[in-house]
Amino acid sequence: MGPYVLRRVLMAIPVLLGTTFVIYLAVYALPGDPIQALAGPNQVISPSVAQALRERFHLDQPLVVQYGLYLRGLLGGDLGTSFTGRPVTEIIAASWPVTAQLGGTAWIIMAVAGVALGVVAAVRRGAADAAVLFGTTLALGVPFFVVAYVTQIVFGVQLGWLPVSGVEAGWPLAYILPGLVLALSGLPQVARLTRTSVLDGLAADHVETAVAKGLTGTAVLFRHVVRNSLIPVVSLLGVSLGYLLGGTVLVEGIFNLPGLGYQIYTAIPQHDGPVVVGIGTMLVLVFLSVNLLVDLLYGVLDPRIRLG
Amino acid sequence: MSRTVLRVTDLVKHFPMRKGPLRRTVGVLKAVDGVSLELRAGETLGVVGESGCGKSTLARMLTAHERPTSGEVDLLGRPLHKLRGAELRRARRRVQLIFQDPSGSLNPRMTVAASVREPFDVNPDLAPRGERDRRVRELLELVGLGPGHAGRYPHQLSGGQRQRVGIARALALRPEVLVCDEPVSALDVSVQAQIVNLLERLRAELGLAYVFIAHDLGVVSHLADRVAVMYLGRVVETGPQERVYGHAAHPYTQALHAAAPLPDPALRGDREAPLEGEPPSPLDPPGGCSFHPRCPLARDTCATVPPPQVEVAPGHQVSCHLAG
Amino acid sequence: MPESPVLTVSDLHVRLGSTHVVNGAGFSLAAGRTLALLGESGSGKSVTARTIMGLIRPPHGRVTAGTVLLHGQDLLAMPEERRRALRSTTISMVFQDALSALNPVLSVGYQIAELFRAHRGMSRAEARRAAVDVLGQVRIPAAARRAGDYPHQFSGGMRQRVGIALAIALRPDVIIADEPTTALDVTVQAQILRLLGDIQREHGTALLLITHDMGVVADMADRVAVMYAGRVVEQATAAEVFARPRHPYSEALLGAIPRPHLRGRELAVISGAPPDLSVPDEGCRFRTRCRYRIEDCERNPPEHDLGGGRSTACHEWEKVGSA
Amino acid sequence: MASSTLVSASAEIPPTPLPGGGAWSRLRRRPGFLIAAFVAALMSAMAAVPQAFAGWFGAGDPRACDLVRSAQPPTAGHPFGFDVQGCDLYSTVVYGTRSSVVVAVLATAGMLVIAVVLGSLAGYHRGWADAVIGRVMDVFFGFPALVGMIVILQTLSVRNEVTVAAVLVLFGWPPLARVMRGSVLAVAGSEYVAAARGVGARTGRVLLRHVLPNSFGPVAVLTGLNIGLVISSESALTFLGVGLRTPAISWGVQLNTAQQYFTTAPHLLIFPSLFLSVTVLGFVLLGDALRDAFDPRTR
Repeated sequence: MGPYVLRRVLMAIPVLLGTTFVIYLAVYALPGDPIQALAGPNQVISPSVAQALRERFHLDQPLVVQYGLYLRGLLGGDLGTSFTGRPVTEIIAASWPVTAQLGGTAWIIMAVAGVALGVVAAVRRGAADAAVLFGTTLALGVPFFVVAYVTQIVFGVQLGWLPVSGVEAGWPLAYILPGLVLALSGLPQVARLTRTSVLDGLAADHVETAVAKGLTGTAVLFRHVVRNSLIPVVSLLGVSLGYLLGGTVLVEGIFNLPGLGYQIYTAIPQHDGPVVVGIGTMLVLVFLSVNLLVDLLYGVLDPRIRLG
Repeated sequence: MSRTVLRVTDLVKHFPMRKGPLRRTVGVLKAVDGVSLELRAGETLGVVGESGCGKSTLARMLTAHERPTSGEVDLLGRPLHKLRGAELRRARRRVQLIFQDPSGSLNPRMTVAASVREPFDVNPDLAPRGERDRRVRELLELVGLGPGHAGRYPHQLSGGQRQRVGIARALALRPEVLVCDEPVSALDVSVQAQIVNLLERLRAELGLAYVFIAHDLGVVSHLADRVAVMYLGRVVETGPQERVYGHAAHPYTQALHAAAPLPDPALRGDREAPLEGEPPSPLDPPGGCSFHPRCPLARDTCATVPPPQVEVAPGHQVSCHLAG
Repeated sequence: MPESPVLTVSDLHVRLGSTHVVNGAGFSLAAGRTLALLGESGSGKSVTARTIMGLIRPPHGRVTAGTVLLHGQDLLAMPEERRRALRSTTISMVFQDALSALNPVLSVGYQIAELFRAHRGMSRAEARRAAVDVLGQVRIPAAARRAGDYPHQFSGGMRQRVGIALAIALRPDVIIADEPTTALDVTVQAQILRLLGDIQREHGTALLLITHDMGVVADMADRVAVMYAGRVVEQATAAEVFARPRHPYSEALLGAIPRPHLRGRELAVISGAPPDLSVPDEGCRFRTRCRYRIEDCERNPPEHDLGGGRSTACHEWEKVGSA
Repeated sequence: MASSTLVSASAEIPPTPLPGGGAWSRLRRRPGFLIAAFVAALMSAMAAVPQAFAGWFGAGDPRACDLVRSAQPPTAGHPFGFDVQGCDLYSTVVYGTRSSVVVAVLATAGMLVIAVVLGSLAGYHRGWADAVIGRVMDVFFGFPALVGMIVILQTLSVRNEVTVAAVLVLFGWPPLARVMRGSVLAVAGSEYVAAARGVGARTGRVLLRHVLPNSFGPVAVLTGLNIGLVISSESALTFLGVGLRTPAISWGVQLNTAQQYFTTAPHLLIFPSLFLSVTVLGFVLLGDALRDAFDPRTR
């Protein structure tokens, strides 16, 4: 296990460098004035602010040096400063708990419901299968910010069952609806992959061995089919966090939850570039770390990967 | 004695094994490790060995599908692996490979006729455009397929028919040598016999020479004039068919014969104890004679000194300390 | 037949989709003996074996008729729960490809121990010890250490030993071995066949050996049942079939194997191809490829009992094999 | 008896039905496919010639607006009502199809080109090309896609159909390229490719006649789903304010505006959402039908 962990960690480093470099290139090194780009086309920036920013981002240095300095700042916890003067790290510190609760809620709903639906569809076939396929198609097809609106109107405004705006009601009440909506962004993929994976699992030769061993139906299903089939799903659950993180921008915006996504949502119309880029970078780092953990978990589950 | 069409000298193929994100070389897989062979016109050379002995890699080097690490394949007096570009393409027409898996060796989206026609299309000098369709028909007829098969796709054919198409395609180039890499292993016994008969007939009619590679001693014994036995990338014994089958001198060849179940219940019972263990990994072959860990007759020297090649009878060579 | 049969299959019909893969197969296996079920691909031999084990189930396949008597009890008529209890304890199976037949993410020790826990109610530790013991019986060196390894860490031959360990762990009366050595090299095949033979002798197990290899039959089998197009066309002792086949198909198969005295001659071939089993056919399924064909062959031949447990399904059997 | 090796083969039975070849006929029998194909075709037509659809109820010009009718509910001749600017909502929604479909088609085409080129390069040439492309893919897989797109789009000063499509391509190609690579890898290692080389075929012919035709299927099957997801992403980006901007007529812009009025004028939200959902669904269903027809596992 040791060498495997080391290998995965080492492999994550170039990805980290690559992602930050792509962001860096797009934001600071594209043709045109990066300061103006950050501020958006319609913003008027005073020359003194522009000069301060130019120095801060070392725009007078060669590109590689600039990137190096940017990366050093990043790893030291410097994500830039909002045009309002507030450091982005401060904004993050204030808003991450909301996003963590929302993301966590949605992730659990997605994992549990997605896996359960996928397993049922594959094992039961027939009507259950058709229903799951239809439902996931619908969930894939209807853009989920549209779903967010509909949920908000139907459950919040018309029925008044659950809060549809803000976090005053606290966890879990305030997070149920947005969590459900957010979970929809990855749930169809999880359910579908689980379904195909279990179908493949059911057809695997070693399942016949398990039946021939005289094990009970449940033992065969859970120990020899589902357990093996969930291995690829685990890796999708990591990737799905990407959908969730992107989705928080929309869901927190629509449901008025003051998390990281909400900060991006409100910063965009205000053309507060540093906030968008800073929090965006933060979300990328979170995504990378979670996927590293998922990779390690994958190794635990599959000895063929771990032992090579 | 007829002329030599294919001469293999000290052929070596090592595959570096790479691992990790930096693709460091962590070892060398010695697939073929110093093989020398000779094939004369009209002759069939059988190559026998178990999985991992390097026989398929050898086949791919003989037909220029793979470049050797060192050593040379001399085809009709020309060094095959020193040739490049157009010269190489011309030379490799003379030696064609017949694949093991007849369904994998045909493009699923090409009809039988298109597959057999491809050699003419890529080598325009073979036949003028107007004659190609006729040549395709002739070739199909030659391997026992009627005009009705020409428009079919591979999945519409049986395994035996697919193998016939592969043979027809190879024959389009008028080769002198066919290297057959387990051409009948994937087929049922009754179909196997059809293909074996076909190959025999083609050899007689077209004067072909074969390198016939197999793990099945029975088929090789039926077809081969001479036999080479491979173990871990080396030829351990080579000689005329009746010598290698009747007077096997290498302990591994003897063990192979002993292990092959014969289709005669009367012979049951008087078989020797099977060889112990399995062939070691070609990544880390044993020193000295590579067979010594499994050899029932091994002595101390076998573990340290590579065996010399001994001629035990005219044309019958064995690499073993105990031979001779 | 002198010995009492432990396993008797009669008039078995199995469909996979619209294809009648098994069409009235029948044979019986005596205690402690080896019966080889011989056939080419598509003959229905593997489906027959898997039907006996209860591995052919809707929606993939359906048993449409027939009985499978194990110690006189019909497995096909039994409730699933009773049948489950018999698997591995009374009848077990060795699969062709041990790599895919073993669960890749569980250690081999766990997979064997599972048997003892499910059928013998052993504790985890007891089952583990028993598993190591079985691995030793199939002559896997350093069994205690290797029990913790995963299937992909074993060589082909060692993996098939694990497959055999699974089959013999609970000392069943019948082992079905489905092409157990087809994926193996010839020297390893010899080891595995010898191991199977030794275990069979020690434990007095009956062995149903599914194979396409006449050499394996000659080496291992007491009796042979030759299958063609889902039916057993000839049943006899191994010696009898090799000496004088009584069905044109058996005769043709024997003629197609290369043998020393046939060198330089053409091998016998069976012309044509196996029939399409999704098309119903009232006649003998072999008649289109048969050189003894007569008008009667448009009717499916009955099983002629030739005495001494020997039978053939051919109208012209008296003419066959007299050459 | 050992007579006719040659005759026997020709006498073998007629071909069995094609295993994969029946896909199209299976497809045509599926009602889901027919509906999806109809929706996709309708939306594509609407994008190509919006003027042919916009005038159905009398008012055909999305730019003929009257602030007096701002956000008025549906009336005769104006089945969807009016938007905030007082323009006929039906014709704006119809015209909105164009930008969504244009972006989706541009983006999907771009992704396919990159996926086929890089996937083939990595899968066929292996070696360092594969290693480099693999690492680059890892980097783009390292982004939560929507977040990456937001970050990059918000720094772009020009945002039109082409730049939005370009950013969608930037984050959308890796999954397709990975599928392509795997499929090229399998085909390139096949014996029929070796056989083609053996009879003297050069790389160009091998790629065009043997590798590409046999490896494009899995990627092609993904295009329907991909178009749907791209439309969905584009509208989300535009909705957030980092996609297309006014004066572009687009569903995302319409939905963004509608946000503030949804209690008083829900029709502003309902009709663009409906069009958006039906379009995305149409393409997703099309993709599903294709996959079902070509992937034996789903049957």
